[in-house]
Amino acid sequence: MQLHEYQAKNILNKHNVPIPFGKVASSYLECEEIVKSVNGRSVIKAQVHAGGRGKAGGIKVVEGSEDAKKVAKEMLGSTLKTFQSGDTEFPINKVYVEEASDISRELYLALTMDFDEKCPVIIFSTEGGMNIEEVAEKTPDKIIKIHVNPLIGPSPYKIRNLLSQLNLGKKVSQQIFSIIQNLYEIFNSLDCTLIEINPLAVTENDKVLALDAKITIDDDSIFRHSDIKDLFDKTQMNQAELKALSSDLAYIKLDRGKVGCMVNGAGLAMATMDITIKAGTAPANFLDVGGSASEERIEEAYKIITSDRDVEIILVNLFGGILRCDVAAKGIINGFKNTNNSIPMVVVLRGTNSDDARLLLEKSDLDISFAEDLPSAAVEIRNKLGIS
Amino acid sequence: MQLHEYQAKNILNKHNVPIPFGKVASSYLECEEIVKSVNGRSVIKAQVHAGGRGKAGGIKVVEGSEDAKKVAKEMLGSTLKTFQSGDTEFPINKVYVEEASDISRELYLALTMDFDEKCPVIIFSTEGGMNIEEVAEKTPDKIIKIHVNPLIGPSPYKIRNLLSQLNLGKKVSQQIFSIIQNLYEIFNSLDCTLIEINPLAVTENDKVLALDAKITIDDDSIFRHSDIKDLFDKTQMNQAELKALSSDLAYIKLDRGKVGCMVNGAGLAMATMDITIKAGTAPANFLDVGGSASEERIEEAYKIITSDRDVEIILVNLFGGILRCDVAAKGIINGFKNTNNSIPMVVVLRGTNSDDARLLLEKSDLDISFAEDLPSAAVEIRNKLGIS
Amino acid sequence: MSLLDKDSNKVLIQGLGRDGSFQAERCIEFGTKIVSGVHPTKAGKKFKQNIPIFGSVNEAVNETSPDIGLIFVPAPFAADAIIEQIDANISVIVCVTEGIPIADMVKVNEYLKGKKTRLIGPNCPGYLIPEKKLKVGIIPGSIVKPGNVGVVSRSGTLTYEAIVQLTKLGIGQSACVGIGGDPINGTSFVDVIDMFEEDENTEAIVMIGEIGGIKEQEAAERIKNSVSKPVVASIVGQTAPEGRRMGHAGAVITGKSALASEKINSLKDAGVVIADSPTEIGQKVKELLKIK
Amino acid sequence: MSLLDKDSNKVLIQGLGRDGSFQAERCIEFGTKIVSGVHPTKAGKKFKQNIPIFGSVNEAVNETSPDIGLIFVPAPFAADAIIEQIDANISVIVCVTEGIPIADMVKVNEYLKGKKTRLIGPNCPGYLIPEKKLKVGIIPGSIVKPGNVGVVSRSGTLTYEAIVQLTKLGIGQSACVGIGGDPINGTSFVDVIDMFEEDENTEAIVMIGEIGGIKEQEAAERIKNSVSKPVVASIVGQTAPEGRRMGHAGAVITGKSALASEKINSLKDAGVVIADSPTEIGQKVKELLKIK
Repeated sequence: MQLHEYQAKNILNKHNVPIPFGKVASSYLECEEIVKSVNGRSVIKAQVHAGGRGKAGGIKVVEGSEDAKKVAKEMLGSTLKTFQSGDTEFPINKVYVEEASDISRELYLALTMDFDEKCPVIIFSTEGGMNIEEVAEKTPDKIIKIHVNPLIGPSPYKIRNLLSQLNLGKKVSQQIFSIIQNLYEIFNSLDCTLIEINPLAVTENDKVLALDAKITIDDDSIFRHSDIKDLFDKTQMNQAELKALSSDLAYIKLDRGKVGCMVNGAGLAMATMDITIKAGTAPANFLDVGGSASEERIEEAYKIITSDRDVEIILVNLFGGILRCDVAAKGIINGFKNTNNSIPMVVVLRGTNSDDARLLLEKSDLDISFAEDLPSAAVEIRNKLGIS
Repeated sequence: MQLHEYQAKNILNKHNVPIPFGKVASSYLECEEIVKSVNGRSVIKAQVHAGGRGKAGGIKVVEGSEDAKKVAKEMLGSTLKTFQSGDTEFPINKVYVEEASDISRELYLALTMDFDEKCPVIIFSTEGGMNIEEVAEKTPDKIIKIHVNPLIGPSPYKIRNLLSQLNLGKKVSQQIFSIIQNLYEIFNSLDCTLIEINPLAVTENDKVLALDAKITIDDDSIFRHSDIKDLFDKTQMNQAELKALSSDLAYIKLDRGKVGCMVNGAGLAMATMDITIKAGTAPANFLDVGGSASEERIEEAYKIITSDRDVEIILVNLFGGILRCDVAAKGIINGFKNTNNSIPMVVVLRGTNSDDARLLLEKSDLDISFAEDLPSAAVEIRNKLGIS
Repeated sequence: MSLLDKDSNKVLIQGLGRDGSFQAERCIEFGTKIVSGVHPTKAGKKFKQNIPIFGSVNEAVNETSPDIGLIFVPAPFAADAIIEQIDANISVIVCVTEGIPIADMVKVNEYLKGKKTRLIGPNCPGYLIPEKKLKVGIIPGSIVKPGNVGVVSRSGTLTYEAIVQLTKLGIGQSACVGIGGDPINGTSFVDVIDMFEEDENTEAIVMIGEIGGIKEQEAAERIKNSVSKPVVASIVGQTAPEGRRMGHAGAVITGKSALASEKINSLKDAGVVIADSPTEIGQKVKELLKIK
Repeated sequence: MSLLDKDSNKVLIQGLGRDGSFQAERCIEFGTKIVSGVHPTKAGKKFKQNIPIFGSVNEAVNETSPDIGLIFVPAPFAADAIIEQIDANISVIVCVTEGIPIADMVKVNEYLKGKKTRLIGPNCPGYLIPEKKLKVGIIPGSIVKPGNVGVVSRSGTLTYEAIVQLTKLGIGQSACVGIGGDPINGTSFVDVIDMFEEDENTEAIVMIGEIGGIKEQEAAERIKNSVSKPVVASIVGQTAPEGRRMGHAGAVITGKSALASEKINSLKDAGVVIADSPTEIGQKVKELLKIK
């Protein structure tokens, strides 16, 4: 779950990570007031869940409150599309207004999970303010990593050794030392998968500030962070994906082809998508019902897939393990009854209770072709769509 | 460092450990006001650093505000001596006023460090409200311990398993489950060496409450708890011991004999005390100057020992390791110069720079006999005190 | 499979809710010796008339001496259940639960270091040794057949896919192991491939990988250096959209090494036969075993 | 003393403040090979003209390959220094620092489990092997003499007391080890007694215990079961006031087993010769060695 910059900065502030003075605004009048109180150059930043806002026009520097009003009027209520966001247009409902800082240097600091080393990792670079993946590719030696023992936390000696390599001066190093410890505290206590401060700025008078802040929380941990759950901004998400999420389903809209895919398991999802391409078309979306879906969840899944107008045919590929195929069949039949659409389906059912499931589906009024396996499913799709 | 009950309960309350309604009072008028607001039976408890307050008259139940006023007038400004406090009289400067609870059951819960297992330990007993050492001796099976891996924290399964042995009912068990987790949070974040809730009360309507609370903080950790440092109540400590503590010296007054002991190291301290008894007398006090004392600290040590009116002779037994004997000698000479008393000394100096030290002391005006080792020091003490 | 095939193969099941109970029955049907259950509120009762249910793993271990633990405990409590089983010295733990917080598993993994317990999963279908009638997890027992091909996969459902193909072609399995799709898990491809290499009953190995991470490259390295048996592998996710979450975080393209093409190249370089699609795995194994 | 006597016996000193520098000089005077120092603000400089000082243990290890690490770092940073040395695979660490928070040492101790490093201390005088001219810590070099009695003690100053007596009587020491007075420490009586039992150069053992804890009883148990060499022991604190802190928390009477009398009984039962006062240790050893 991603947080907005203003939410992330609020958390940073609570944990004594220094940030420039700033406030969030929902209207251009609020925005104007804030800039007045800043009394100088300010930065207005669109609060959207997309990286690369700057290049896309989502970050504007204003000289005074009049200017701020104008910029806020333009931004608020519009949408933003960045090179990182794909086709998605993100609505701008809030802007963050921040005092402009006199920056002498931009650094990069992030905490994330290193899945290969199986532990948290602190990533630091003197090349802040840029695309860090580009830095990693072109000048890998400019990226320093500290692996953190998750039971011990970040050892002070490791941070000290990192900082001593960089010659940032005693004053700046000491501030970064505390910032790293405080960020780890946030990372650990809030189950973050990512905290990224880019840039971590050094001002003209050697103060270190988090100029931008990106925080992502592990979705699987949300059950123990009820306060964080409330921070989630639903407007930033594709509505079908949101609906899926609320039913604990993983749905992804893909603007590629005509096949709606219902699967269980990520591996099978990927294999299924590969098969739609073999069938001469491509997936319109895919929905992973997960390991142990109930009848209701499957019904919801059916509704989400069929609400996608790109879908001309549905490929259901379920392998019962912890999921029971008969339960899935009932869910699909209920979905069909309650929406009454007539999108044809190709169905591959195997594993736990798949025979019962087939019987149930055969008795229903659904337009179904059964296939034994994925290659024959591909043939069925070709036939149904008239692809030669 | 020990906290008062009212301070401990404030911490408990912040960490969501339920306590009865209560407030601290420094005057009988405040006390009266609090009891009025409680509007019913209340308990008035002397805030002193001694266990066993109840038996010593430090805990009184009052029926109304008039009664409260009377009790508080008696308590405040007086002193308390309990069977656990030895000869020390603790001044009562504050009382804690608490709503009386309807108790159906008294349990015992403590967290401390198990030095043998080298980890924190949770101690639980259904025999609350009593002297737990007595329970441990007479009915050891009534005491249940959970050892906690310090890197993992208290595993929920261990707490669950503990509670499932006790048949306390689901409602009570669930409350204790949370209380244990919250207490561990306090234990860990504040570097406690002890948190003791005795009794942990179950009320008539199955609410679990901490009726009393004792918290001790590891003195060596105080450097990282500046807020806790301020909670220390200096009035509860022997003034000479307090003075020693402020110079980082370990001083203990013993009401036994005539010998003031200055030593370095706890082991040597104990051996030295044993020797005073062999010399036919006993220690009046002992002061451990620790591993690496400066000239100033040794001077302070000399002043503390000589300010004890029981002291007729001083036995200095120092073995230079990290401590340098010459530094110690200078400190003693300065102490002598600046107090100008004439208490005779028997001095055993060995190890690092002991020859230099002896030369310095010989040149001084101090009344000193040197001894090669502890047995000959015992002989010197006998001679000087005229013990035959 | 000496590491997964214990002498007694006695299994404890922790978490006997809807899914746990259903799957426990399937395990028993297959022939697995389930000796005890652990469930916080069902202690003292029996599962299927004769299997005792305990309130804690310790009690269950003391009374029924299981070697293997199978966990269906809900995600918020699953890491604690794993630690409970580790502390009770269970030799092999299979954790089926999906959705365990990453931070929990990172800590469990660190806690496991130096301990003798082997953890498979979480978010995995577990394993199955057809010959021994041992099923620890949720791989459907109906699709397997005793034989000499070892199957290992990150994806649960693709494990089944591969098994079905093999069985249809008359090729049996020595063991089928689903290591799970989570980014932090207890047993890796390398671990299982080592077991297959040592196992007398295994003649060939099937490995099904995914995009994301570097675990397939590590496997390739190991195969190249110390595996004598033939390996067929398939990597799924070639058409997956870049940078989007595909149901589990492990399948995100995080860097070049995470790409399917990179993984396939490493495996080819290690002499592994590549099935372009997982639907071709059975056929590839058949060809390979004929050639042999 | 193979565990403490490394082939090269190269020592790194971490923390070169007033005490650290002074003690480092004493170690060098005794003949100890100090190969490097570590200090946060003195990196790049030299200690005593020729010993390089580094900013981190890792650098010092890479450049100078020490086996033994000696820590004088102030208490707030000492646990981190121990972990830094553990992470750098130092074989033996002696931590002299006193006043380390108990919670820090509890965590260090847990972290040490399964690692190859041996920690002595904290709050200890370290050890000394006279024959090898190896002094790692603060035991005064002037009082020792090469020989065949192994000395182990919880108390720093009483270690010296015992050594002085032995040396005066012409009895030399194979090794002198101060394990430290803190309640949580890295090396116990049992560990050192095992080393003495195995050590060819050790003929007799002197052990100086204190009231508090059960470490002396554990030692008695070990001596009873698996020590062939004669042992002289003294327990101090017989006259110490009950329940009061005697300078370090380990010397508090916490229960019956913590009493001096209990400890003495266990040791007597294990065949140990008891010196009623630590001032009689030398004499007892002399008698014992004559009788032998």
